Amino acid sequence: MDFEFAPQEQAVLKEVRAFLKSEITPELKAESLAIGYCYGGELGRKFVHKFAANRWLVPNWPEKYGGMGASAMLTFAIKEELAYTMPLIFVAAHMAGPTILHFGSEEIKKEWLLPIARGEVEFALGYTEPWAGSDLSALKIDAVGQGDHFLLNGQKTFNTHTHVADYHWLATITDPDAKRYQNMSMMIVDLKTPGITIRPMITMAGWQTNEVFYDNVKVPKECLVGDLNQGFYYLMAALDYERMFPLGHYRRLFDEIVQYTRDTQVNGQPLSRDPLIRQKMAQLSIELEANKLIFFRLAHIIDKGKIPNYETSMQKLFATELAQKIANTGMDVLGLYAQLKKGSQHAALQGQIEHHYRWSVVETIYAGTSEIQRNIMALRGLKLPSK
Amino acid sequence: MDFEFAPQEQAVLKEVRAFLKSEITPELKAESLAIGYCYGGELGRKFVHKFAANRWLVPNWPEKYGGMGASAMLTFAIKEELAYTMPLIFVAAHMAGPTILHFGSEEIKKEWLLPIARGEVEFALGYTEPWAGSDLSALKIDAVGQGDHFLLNGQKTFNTHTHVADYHWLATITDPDAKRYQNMSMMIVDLKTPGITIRPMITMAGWQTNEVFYDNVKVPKECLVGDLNQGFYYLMAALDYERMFPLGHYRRLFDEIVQYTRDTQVNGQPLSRDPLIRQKMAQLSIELEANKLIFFRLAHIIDKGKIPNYETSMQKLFATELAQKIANTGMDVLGLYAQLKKGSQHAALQGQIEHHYRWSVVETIYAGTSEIQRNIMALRGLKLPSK
Amino acid sequence: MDYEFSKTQKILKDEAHRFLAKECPSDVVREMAEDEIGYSRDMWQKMAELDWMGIMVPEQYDGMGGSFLDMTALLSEMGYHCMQGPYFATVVMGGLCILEAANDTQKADILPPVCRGERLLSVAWVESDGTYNPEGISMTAELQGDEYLLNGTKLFVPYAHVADRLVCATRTGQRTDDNHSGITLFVVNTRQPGISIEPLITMAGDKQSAVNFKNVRVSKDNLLGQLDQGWGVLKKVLLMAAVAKCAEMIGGAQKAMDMAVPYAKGREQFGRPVGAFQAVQHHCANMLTYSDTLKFMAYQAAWRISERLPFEKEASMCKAWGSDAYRRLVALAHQVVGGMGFMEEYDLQLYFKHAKAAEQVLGDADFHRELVAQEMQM
Amino acid sequence: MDYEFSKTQKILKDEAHRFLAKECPSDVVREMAEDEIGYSRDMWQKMAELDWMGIMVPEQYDGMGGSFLDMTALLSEMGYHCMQGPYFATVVMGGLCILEAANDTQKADILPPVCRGERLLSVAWVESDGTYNPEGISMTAELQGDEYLLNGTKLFVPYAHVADRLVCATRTGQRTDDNHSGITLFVVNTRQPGISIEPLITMAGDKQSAVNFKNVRVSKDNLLGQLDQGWGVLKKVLLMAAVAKCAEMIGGAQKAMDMAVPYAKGREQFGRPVGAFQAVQHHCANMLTYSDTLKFMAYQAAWRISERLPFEKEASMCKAWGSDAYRRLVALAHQVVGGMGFMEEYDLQLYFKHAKAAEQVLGDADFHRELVAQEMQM
Repeated sequence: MDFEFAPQEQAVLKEVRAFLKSEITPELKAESLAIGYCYGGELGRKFVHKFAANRWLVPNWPEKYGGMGASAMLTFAIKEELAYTMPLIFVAAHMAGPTILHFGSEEIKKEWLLPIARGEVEFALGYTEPWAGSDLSALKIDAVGQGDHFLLNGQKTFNTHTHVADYHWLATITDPDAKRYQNMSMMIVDLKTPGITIRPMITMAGWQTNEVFYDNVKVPKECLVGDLNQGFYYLMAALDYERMFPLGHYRRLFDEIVQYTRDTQVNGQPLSRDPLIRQKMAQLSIELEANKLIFFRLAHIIDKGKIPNYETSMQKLFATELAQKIANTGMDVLGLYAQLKKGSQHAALQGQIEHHYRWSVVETIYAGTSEIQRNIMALRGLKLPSK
Repeated sequence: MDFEFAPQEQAVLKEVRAFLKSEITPELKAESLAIGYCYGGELGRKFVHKFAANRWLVPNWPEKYGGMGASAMLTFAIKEELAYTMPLIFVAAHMAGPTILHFGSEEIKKEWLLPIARGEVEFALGYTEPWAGSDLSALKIDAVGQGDHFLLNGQKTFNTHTHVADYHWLATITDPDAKRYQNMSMMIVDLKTPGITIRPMITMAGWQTNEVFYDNVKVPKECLVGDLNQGFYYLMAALDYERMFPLGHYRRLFDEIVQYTRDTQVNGQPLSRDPLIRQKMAQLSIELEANKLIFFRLAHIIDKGKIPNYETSMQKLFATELAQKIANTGMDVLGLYAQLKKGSQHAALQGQIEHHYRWSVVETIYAGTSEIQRNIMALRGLKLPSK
Repeated sequence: MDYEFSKTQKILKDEAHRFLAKECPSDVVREMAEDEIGYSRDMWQKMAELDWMGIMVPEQYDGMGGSFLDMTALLSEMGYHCMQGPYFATVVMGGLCILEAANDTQKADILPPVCRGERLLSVAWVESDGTYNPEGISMTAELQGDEYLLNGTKLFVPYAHVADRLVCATRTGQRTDDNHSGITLFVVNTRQPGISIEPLITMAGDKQSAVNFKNVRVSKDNLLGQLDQGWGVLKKVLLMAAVAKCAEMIGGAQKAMDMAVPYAKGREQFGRPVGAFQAVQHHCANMLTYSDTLKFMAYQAAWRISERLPFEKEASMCKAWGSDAYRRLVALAHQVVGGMGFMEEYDLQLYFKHAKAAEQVLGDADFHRELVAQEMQM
Repeated sequence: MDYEFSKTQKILKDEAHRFLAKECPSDVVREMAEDEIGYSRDMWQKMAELDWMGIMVPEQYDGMGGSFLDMTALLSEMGYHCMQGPYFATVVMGGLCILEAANDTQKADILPPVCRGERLLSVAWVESDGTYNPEGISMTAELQGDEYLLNGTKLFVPYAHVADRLVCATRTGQRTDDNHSGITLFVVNTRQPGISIEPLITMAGDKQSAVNFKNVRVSKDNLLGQLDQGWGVLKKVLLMAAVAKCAEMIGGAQKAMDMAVPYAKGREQFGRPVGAFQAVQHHCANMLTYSDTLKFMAYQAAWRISERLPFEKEASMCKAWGSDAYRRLVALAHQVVGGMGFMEEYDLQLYFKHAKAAEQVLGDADFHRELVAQEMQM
């Protein structure tokens, strides 16, 4: 056993930390916050091009695809480090990319992986439809093969990155008569293709997600990923990558709350001396530690050449429930000050807590609800019967 | 609204309290504890005969059946009072009796209700079988009609009162070919009938429950309760009465724990001054109050002439989960002392806490697990679909 | 015991339900959250015509002479419709201070215009430590001749920006060990020179302000209750207002269920309604438990207040329980509704915010559990 | 990072599994809980022959020279089989005290017979306040010539009734503000005059005693470590032993799952396995989370101890987490297994009791959370 990063991993992490410290500006942070930490903003792209030039976006990819052939462990550690400093969510590099690497043809790999690794293109997830949320096998969007292209008609919803990304990582129905799981194909669609309409939906965190309408959209057949009608499995693989949840951002929030308790005097004593607050903060730090261990376990499994099974669901579940606890406990600790929004007089911690509190609602819902994760753990992990 | 007992109810409760204070002896308590608070011990019977002579066992039954035509509210209050002072569980008076009153023929009422109201006979529940726990519709015990009697063959398990009770309140299969819910009959069987074998099973609380074997047991047809093959509905009704859970016993335990925190000094200060302990004790007292309100709501509904629906399941669920919390928090508060059993040197609160802690495991299982109660609340109370 | 509202209370509640369904649909709630003033004058006047302003005010002061319990029937409907605005500050917090502590002259001066909807009240209580404890009150009131000179800053004062009169908690005397003595209440006209009001921006969109007092001169006649004995009034009002807040929560909790449960019945996934999945069923069952227990805890405390029975323990119990129960219930509703519930346009988020605001105001669960422990003589 | 045991550790663990499956089936566990002595001399000797007594002892003292992490592999198997007996008191608690604080002479005197299985140790620490805090240590050791005179009563001393030597925590010096100074450790022969041992009766059937010291004379040579500096040793041993206890919990948690999950697959109700019900599935999923997190928290702390890295925070974290996680996991297992699990004859109850005993010993979750807060500089 060994619960520290290897020396060479530590060396890279040190460089990463120094880079983040020098390169992340308040303007970049503000842009990133404004678009809900999606990768795709102007300053974000500039920053990431530089960041990715060090091969830090996908360190564990082979060198020929833009990685450095490093461990998944280092990759996870860099993700966590970035999330701690300034979260940025990468669909292309961290969800679709590994799936392409695993299932894509050599052509498609050559076409996409290098630009992704350099941070030049960003994708947006295109799974959910109004009638298919938890049950992604119920998609309806139609992709009819016609000569050298598919003709797409249908509607997606909750497609968060689409207004800042370049391409749609799109799950489509290519064989409506086939049975479930055998009818779906995955495509990479240029979001500027005629016939695509993006309509904003605003979340309770104040951020934009989108409905996306496909109206007779022609998509070249080269955009197909992997095999026709095998898309459900690719989607599931990409979902698993999406679920590997770096909690760095909430960890930083937690550290700020702890600092707040040290700095804030109530009745002549810092809040940090209050036994109830001590218990709450200690408990969160313990759960953060537990999460750290099951997060890096995923990297350990991948580095052993295996595919995580139930472990991904466990970590997503644990991390997202913890994220909600951190935000809620932050509200408790800041008390009446917690409700004050950014920009208000007397707001504490720049109003971050109430924003995270609103934001955290979605954590246990997106990428498979907590209920779905528990199902997966029971069925895949413990082989409990489905009927 | 009104959240106090009516003056006439308070007057009776005052009498009850005085009676319990003067009549309950340490020997009686010891006997009751030794048989797991089942009614049926020698001293218990003596005590209950006297208690029941005041019509306090079933105050809300009509006078002609041994009650005083009082409110369900008073009945519940007396149950709670008794549970607080010395718990005694009555199958005949509080589970089977109300079912007989509701569904029984005039003959069977006349035969059974008066002796029950006087505490002269006690029943034992006879539902569970090895293959039918949560799913009581899966019973197998065979009752074949033959002339003036039924011939019974089969096996029961977890039939707790049988070794101290007089009669078996027995669910049997009288029409094995009928569909579920239409195949069951309820009978009252003398436990001394030849062919019945009672085999003890010991629980982790150290108490006895039993397996009961029926081997060609002849049961007179007069022992049938209500209509043939309608027993499942009677059983469900009796289960609902069983679920109306007076928490008095755990409430007393809680009061003793609170007193312990006041009396016990650690590092020069009573435990009751510890902020963590204050929070825990306050929280339990709040939940006890919530439970009180949903317990007496059941009486309120009955007094309005209605039948409680999901409300019974809610209270059983809430009370039993609270019982476990009280026992577990007691273990926390007493710390290393809590593990010491009755009779050990240095045991605190006579070793009650560890015993209750072991005992409390069964609370969320018997009479329908917590999962079953939540199902009932969702399906009956909120009309959620079953499929 | 009787768990039901009286016929009159039921009528009052039904009327309120109809009125608010019409006057305060969720788009109005959203609008008011963004609005600087934060309430509609027009609707306020209608509420006054329905006698809601004077619901608890004795008839001699032009009120309806109803009970505290009557008021909870109204409040639960306001919670159901997520109504924001100065009602709680004026009628509950301010009104209770006046009813509890004012002399007849003061009552005759203040209450009739309140009942007519012409005057708004609020209470300036909390200061920079953000707590409802007496030790947090530092604002000074210094006697100079026939007047008191008020100096200090109050925070989180609800609807101070529209209030005509503020009940201010000040320190006039020496602090005792428990800080309970030396606190005095004043009624202050918000148009008095030296008062400045800075609006705060809150998550739930309810309006709160910081109120600065610089050498604000207040006549002795505006002293509310006994000199140095204000804490007793505040503590009582805190507990009563906490119960009133729980009454709001009852309605909000009910509404969250009224969104989530039908959603679970109608939304199909994996070929069946999501409400047929046991995990969802159990979430809903737990919501039902939270809802019912919250309801009875609050009604019991409100009934005790109405009956002039001791209510301190029951009040803190219900605020502690309600603060947790309402938040947890809404969290379960979110889990049942899924992605849709995360949308700004879906009403559940209004209740998510209301639940947290209601939890934090007037003492959170930890605060009230500590009070319960005190009531338990621990 | 590497989450796996080394090959040698895996072999050790597998061997331990096989040995204990044979030597310590659940009927033996039940028998030992009732037995006055509480362990089998014969099995003890076999364990000694397997070098388990000296697993962490350097080879120069006839030990195996293994690491703390190696020992956790053994302990998790002992937890899996719910093994009670003086192993934990002798090898973990007593052994760690000696390894941490004894001088060479003392080690050479004490450790070899321990390794041979001929000598049992224990630690007499807790007194009447029932805590592991330094302020609880009141037993006095007064210097008289070349000897110390020990007076006081120790409680909850594990397996004192069979121990040959006790490490005793005494007060020799003035209390400082934090009570950390003035505590001195001694190794005391239990056959010394003035010592009387009263057995206690525990829920889990593990053996503990009250040990009374009346003018017990102990030579200066038996002083362990530095005069007045014993707390540092105790605190370190407390944390290491807490991690060792978590290693036991890992095994117990695994066994509880190994009972509940197959039960859920095999037991049919309502026409299907109960494991097909989502509520049961989610209970099992939650058990899996508790089990995995407990495991890694404990292994990380154990690894840090083995590597001589700072481990204080990780140790308290894992004991706080494990104390809650193991209890909750067993409670879920009970809920899955239902009535059968409530039976004395079904093994799950052994783990229910073990979980609570393991939770309470060496500091419960509240205790260790407070230590974590201290480590966080709060």
